[in-house]
Amino acid sequence: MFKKKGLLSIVENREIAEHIFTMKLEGELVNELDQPGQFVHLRVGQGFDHLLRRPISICDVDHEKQQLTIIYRAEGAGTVAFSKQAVGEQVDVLGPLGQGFPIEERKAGEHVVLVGGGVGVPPLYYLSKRLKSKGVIVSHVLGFSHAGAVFLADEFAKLGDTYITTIDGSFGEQGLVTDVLDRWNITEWNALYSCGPLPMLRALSQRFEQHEAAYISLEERMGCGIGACFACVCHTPESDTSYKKICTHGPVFRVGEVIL
Amino acid sequence: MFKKKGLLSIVENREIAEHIFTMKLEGELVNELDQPGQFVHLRVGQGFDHLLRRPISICDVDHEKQQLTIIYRAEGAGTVAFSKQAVGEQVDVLGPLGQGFPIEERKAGEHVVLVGGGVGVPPLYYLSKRLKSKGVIVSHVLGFSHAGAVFLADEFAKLGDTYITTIDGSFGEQGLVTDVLDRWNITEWNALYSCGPLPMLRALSQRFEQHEAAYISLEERMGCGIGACFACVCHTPESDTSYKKICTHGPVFRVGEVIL
Amino acid sequence: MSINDSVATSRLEVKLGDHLTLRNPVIPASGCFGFGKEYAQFYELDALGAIMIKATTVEPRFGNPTPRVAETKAGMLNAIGLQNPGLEKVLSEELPWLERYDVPIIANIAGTTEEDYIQVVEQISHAPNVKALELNISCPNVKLGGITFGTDPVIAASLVRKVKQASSLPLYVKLSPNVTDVVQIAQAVEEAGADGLSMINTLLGMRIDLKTRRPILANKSGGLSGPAIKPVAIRMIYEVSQKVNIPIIGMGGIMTAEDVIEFFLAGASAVGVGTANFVDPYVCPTIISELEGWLDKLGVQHISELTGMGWKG
Amino acid sequence: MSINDSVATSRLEVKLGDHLTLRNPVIPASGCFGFGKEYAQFYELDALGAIMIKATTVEPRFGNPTPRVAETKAGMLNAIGLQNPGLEKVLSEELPWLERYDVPIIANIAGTTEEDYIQVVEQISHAPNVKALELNISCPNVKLGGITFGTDPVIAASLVRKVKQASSLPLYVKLSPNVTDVVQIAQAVEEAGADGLSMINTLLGMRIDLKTRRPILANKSGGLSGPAIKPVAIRMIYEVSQKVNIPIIGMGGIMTAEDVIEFFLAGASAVGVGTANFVDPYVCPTIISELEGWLDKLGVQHISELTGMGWKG
Ligand SMILES: Cc1cc2nc3c(=O)[nH]c(=O)nc-3n(C[C@H](O)[C@H](O)[C@H](O)COP(=O)(O)OP(=O)(O)OC[C@H]3O[C@@H](n4cnc5c(N)ncnc54)[C@H](O)[C@@H]3O)c2cc1C
Ligand SMILES: Cc1cc2nc3c(=O)[nH]c(=O)nc-3n(C[C@H](O)[C@H](O)[C@H](O)COP(=O)(O)OP(=O)(O)OC[C@H]3O[C@@H](n4cnc5c(N)ncnc54)[C@H](O)[C@@H]3O)c2cc1C
Ligand SMILES: Cc1cc2nc3c(=O)[nH]c(=O)nc-3n(C[C@H](O)[C@H](O)[C@H](O)COP(=O)(O)O)c2cc1C
Ligand SMILES: Cc1cc2nc3c(=O)[nH]c(=O)nc-3n(C[C@H](O)[C@H](O)[C@H](O)COP(=O)(O)O)c2cc1C
Ligand code: FES
Ligand code: FES
Repeated sequence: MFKKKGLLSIVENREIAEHIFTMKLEGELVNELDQPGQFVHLRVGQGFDHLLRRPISICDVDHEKQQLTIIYRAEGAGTVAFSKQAVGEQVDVLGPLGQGFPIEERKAGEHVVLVGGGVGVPPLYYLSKRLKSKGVIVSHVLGFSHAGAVFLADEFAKLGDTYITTIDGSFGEQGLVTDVLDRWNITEWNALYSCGPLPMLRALSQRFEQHEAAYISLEERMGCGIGACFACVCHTPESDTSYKKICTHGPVFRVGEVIL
Repeated sequence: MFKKKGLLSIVENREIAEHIFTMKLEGELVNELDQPGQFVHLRVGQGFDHLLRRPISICDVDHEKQQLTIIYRAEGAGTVAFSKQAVGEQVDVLGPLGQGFPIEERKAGEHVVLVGGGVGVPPLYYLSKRLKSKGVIVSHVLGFSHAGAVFLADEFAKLGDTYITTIDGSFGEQGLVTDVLDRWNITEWNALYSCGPLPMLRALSQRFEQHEAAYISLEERMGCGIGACFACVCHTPESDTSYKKICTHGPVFRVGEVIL
Repeated sequence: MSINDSVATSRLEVKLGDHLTLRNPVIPASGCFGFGKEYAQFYELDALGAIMIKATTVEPRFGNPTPRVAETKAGMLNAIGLQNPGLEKVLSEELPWLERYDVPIIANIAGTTEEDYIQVVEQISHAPNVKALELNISCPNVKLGGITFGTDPVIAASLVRKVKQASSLPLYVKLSPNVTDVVQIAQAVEEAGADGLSMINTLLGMRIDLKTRRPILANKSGGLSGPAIKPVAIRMIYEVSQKVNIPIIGMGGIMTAEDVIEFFLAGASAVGVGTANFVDPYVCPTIISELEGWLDKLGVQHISELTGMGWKG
Repeated sequence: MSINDSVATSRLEVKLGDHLTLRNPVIPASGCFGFGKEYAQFYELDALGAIMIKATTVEPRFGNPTPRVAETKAGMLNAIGLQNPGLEKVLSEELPWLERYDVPIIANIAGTTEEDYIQVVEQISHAPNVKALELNISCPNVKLGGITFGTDPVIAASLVRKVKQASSLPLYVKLSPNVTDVVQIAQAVEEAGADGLSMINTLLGMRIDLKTRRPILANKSGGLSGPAIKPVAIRMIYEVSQKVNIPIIGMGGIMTAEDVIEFFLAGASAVGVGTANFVDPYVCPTIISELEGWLDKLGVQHISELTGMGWKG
């Protein structure tokens, strides 16, 4: 099967939290997207001002409407440019890319915990929807810096127990996501899927090193996004030269599979 | 007096002949524009895909509506980008720049001939309007490659005698503008103003070398457009190192003032 | 896309010296195309003139720490650090996999000592689909060696002579632009027996992150590629092609068929396309499909007629 | 614009060695600002840290034939060829005109022989508003001399020594990026007595016109400037600033205040802004007005604290 690239039209693009935007993209390529945790690789505009594509997670997919939702933080040059694109403009999208969260392994009735931080939260939304539709019971532990940075809180609450933490305590509980896991004694689960900043992923990895089904989703600066350029590698425990490519072997890895 | 730069809004941008576009730009800066033959220096978009500004002649000015009209050929990367800009978008305009046609010297009742070729025609339109409003009798000799490339024919006809030539004879008379001057024996004039391709300007210069009031408008690749970078110089007859800058001493020169 | 049409015709076929004939002049550049597999997910690799595979070293290498890439205006920086699976795996897995396609492979060779180079050259030359070697004497990312081979004409020539003895395959030497006098190096390797040149490799560059106040790349500096460097590539090829009698595979910032024509006019006989593959994975077949239209526009029967037209007579 | 505000405060004041204090670090780069007159039509030149005037030679020069500029992706090429009105006119007209502004002038000096340089240096040093010299040993456009001074450390050092004897003004040497080892040249001119460095000059580049099939520039090749070359400039300044003890005026692709900060982090103590003036004639005062905001964002009291922070401790 040949991989795909397509032009999707922007049908929505608006700020939903401080510097956080949601963008809805519509077009045929959306038919190809159905694995939570996979990502798309987006061109910024058309010229060469932003030469490299930006990797952004699938946050939601509506196959009927052929719509993809992404949520991104407008921070650097490219994402700020995204935030200024108007409804009706087209975005060059490459995807789906990478290996998503292994939901095939989950069964109805199981309990799964999703742990997300900042812009690591978006991919968990589609994941949660897909798990729920399989009959899996999902809890969400989502960390943000402060109240103004919180997004999707209501949407997650509709899918299952949702614990929100902020570092400054201005929304939900004060502290880190790991504090919530401790405080609420969330230990009985069949799988844990997480995405967020490296320190969070490190803490989770240490804590659940022995667990069979604890997964993390990683970020790295990418060139090709398809495994050809070796930009996005990380070490694995096997040897000095053994590695995984985040763009193709990941971004989702089992805890312990790669060295953080 | 400080020079000006401004953002003008596109109120019209459409093809009027093959690859020839007319663009109407609106904004305060238009108040500053009133000399025919001067030019504006336009940024192409906002990033660095097209780093240099493009020099384009003032083709018409409507001070009441604060509108500037330019006519340009979409040929290279920048002008093709212009042609794709939508109504409502803004263009960063620097101007007015350079020395225009010296219309102060003209008096009511005098006869003036305007000779233009291709995209050298646009500046003659505002020139003709201004001369006519002074009571000067204006004839136009305009050359194009072929029928599909002709523009402004009707508009010029309203301002005075208008002879159109095409190289292939598909519109107006067949031949070059100089052929028309010969054929119609257009020799009785108080001034001649011309703008167009170099071979045309060379032919006119040779022919009217001795004439007091024969003017040509030149083109050259520009850096700054304001006289600072020495990109746009041409030799003058005085010495090996004597020169004129087309962007500031020109683009309009008296025949013989510079070496073509 | 009319890939197959354009492949079928011979207006794009290029002969590099007597030693190598390509169905068209478009070659993915080394390091930007892995060992082909990833792009085979997008199109049939037979469409290509050839493939320059990722630099191969004797031993597997992990390369530099990440981040390894950064974006610049109209360009990018990379400091991959020659990560590759090592000679053995390239011979046993990567090259055999590529045999399913009817496309010549140009093997990019890297090393830190002359012996390293020779060892890779000797063994990789036996692979049936490897039709030429590209000697990477210019990769700026590896501190031991690499850069020194490419900046000193005497050292470069010595390496070339030894490599020529070790293999009968046509040898392309990949020149670094980070030198005062690229013509001097080009002439030295030509005299030493190189069958062709490929140029240019990346310019050394850096970006510093305003937040961390440190270079973005873990390796600090990296190689600048993409449209930003095209004028440097064109200038060097224009100069070198007038001073050597071996073919040049031109590269540096090619994004479009128009760019390819410009490289030919400067003096290239074929081209490498690197960074552009990241922007658009289909860029090589797209360029190939547009080249003939350009030949028509330019009134040229065969693409080779354009080589060096920018300076010829 | 808050030009006057930012000028008034001292957070932007920079001391270049003991020899030169500027009210802010932003200097229009030589050749991109003429002799100031044109930009004085846009804003008061007192806003600037200093002005680097167009290269001056003994005799008036017409320079190269046109076209002299071409556009490239995120850059431009120029081959002006050192056109200037000659020493006499610079002394009698251009410099006196600039005296109406309270702004130090850095005189860019070019020549084709050592004697040429010395003659300009001796005489221009007497102009009351010339506060420093910038030795252009790197302009790639003039075939006789120019380039050779800048690519050979021995020749560069010899010129610097003679110029130092001819003038007591602080001497900045403008380095060419078109060399294998810029650190070597930098160290050679430092040892020879240079008081500072300015870097980088343009990269040698070319564009070929697909229609005419010839180089766009009449001079064929030209100097590449603009954002495209910024990563090369940053890399060179980062390297050189760790190896010399004299201040560096950094330049190459600066368009914004952010770029200025990046140059400081790399090791610059002040900056030159060239090509950006053509894009936006107000760019220098705009950058100056935005610098303090950046110091706040970075939590830095004074801009000089940023110099070399990209590699320090
Ligand atoms: C698999 C994957 C999924 C992601 N999903 C999301 C998401 O759903 N929402 C979201 O807001 N962000 C997501 N990110 C992070 C996002 O890719 C970066 O924030 C974004 O690329 C930064 O681009 P910029 O234009 O803001 O910054 P610039 O500084 O202009 O970027 C310059 C270059 O660096 C790269 N880069 C900079 N920061 C990062 C980073 N943190 N990770 C990877 N590349 C980076 C850019 O892609 C670009 O190539 C994801 C990253 C990965 C790898
Ligand atoms: C004073 C003056 C007035 C002009 N008035 C008009 C006008 O009213 N209508 C019109 O269609 N054209 C006019 N031109 C020509 C116009 O400037 C060029 O056609 C245009 O700049 C080409 O840009 P591009 O993006 O199409 O080409 P590109 O090839 O992308 O341009 C690259 C660079 O070269 C410069 N360049 C290329 N061709 C020319 C040229 N012929 N003259 C000057 N610079 C060039 C561009 O400005 C740009 O800096 C005028 C030129 C000058 C000097
Ligand atoms: C990510 C990346 C990796 C590269 N790896 C190699 C390599 O292994 N060997 C080599 O000779 N050149 C390597 N190059 C250089 C390219 O082959 C090419 O010479 C250069 O990028 C200029 O072409 P471009 O502008 O089209 O990318 C690499 C370039 C990039 C961007
Ligand atoms: C049109 C033009 C003319 C230049 N003339 C000179 C010059 O006379 N002397 C000199 O030392 N540098 C000259 N330069 C180089 C600039 O001063 C500067 O070093 C270079 O352009 C890089 O900076 P930028 O990218 O900000 O333009 C010139 C550059 C340009 C674009
Ligand atoms: S981004 Fe190229 S290998 Fe992962
Ligand atoms: S364009 Fe700069 S002097 Fe005329």
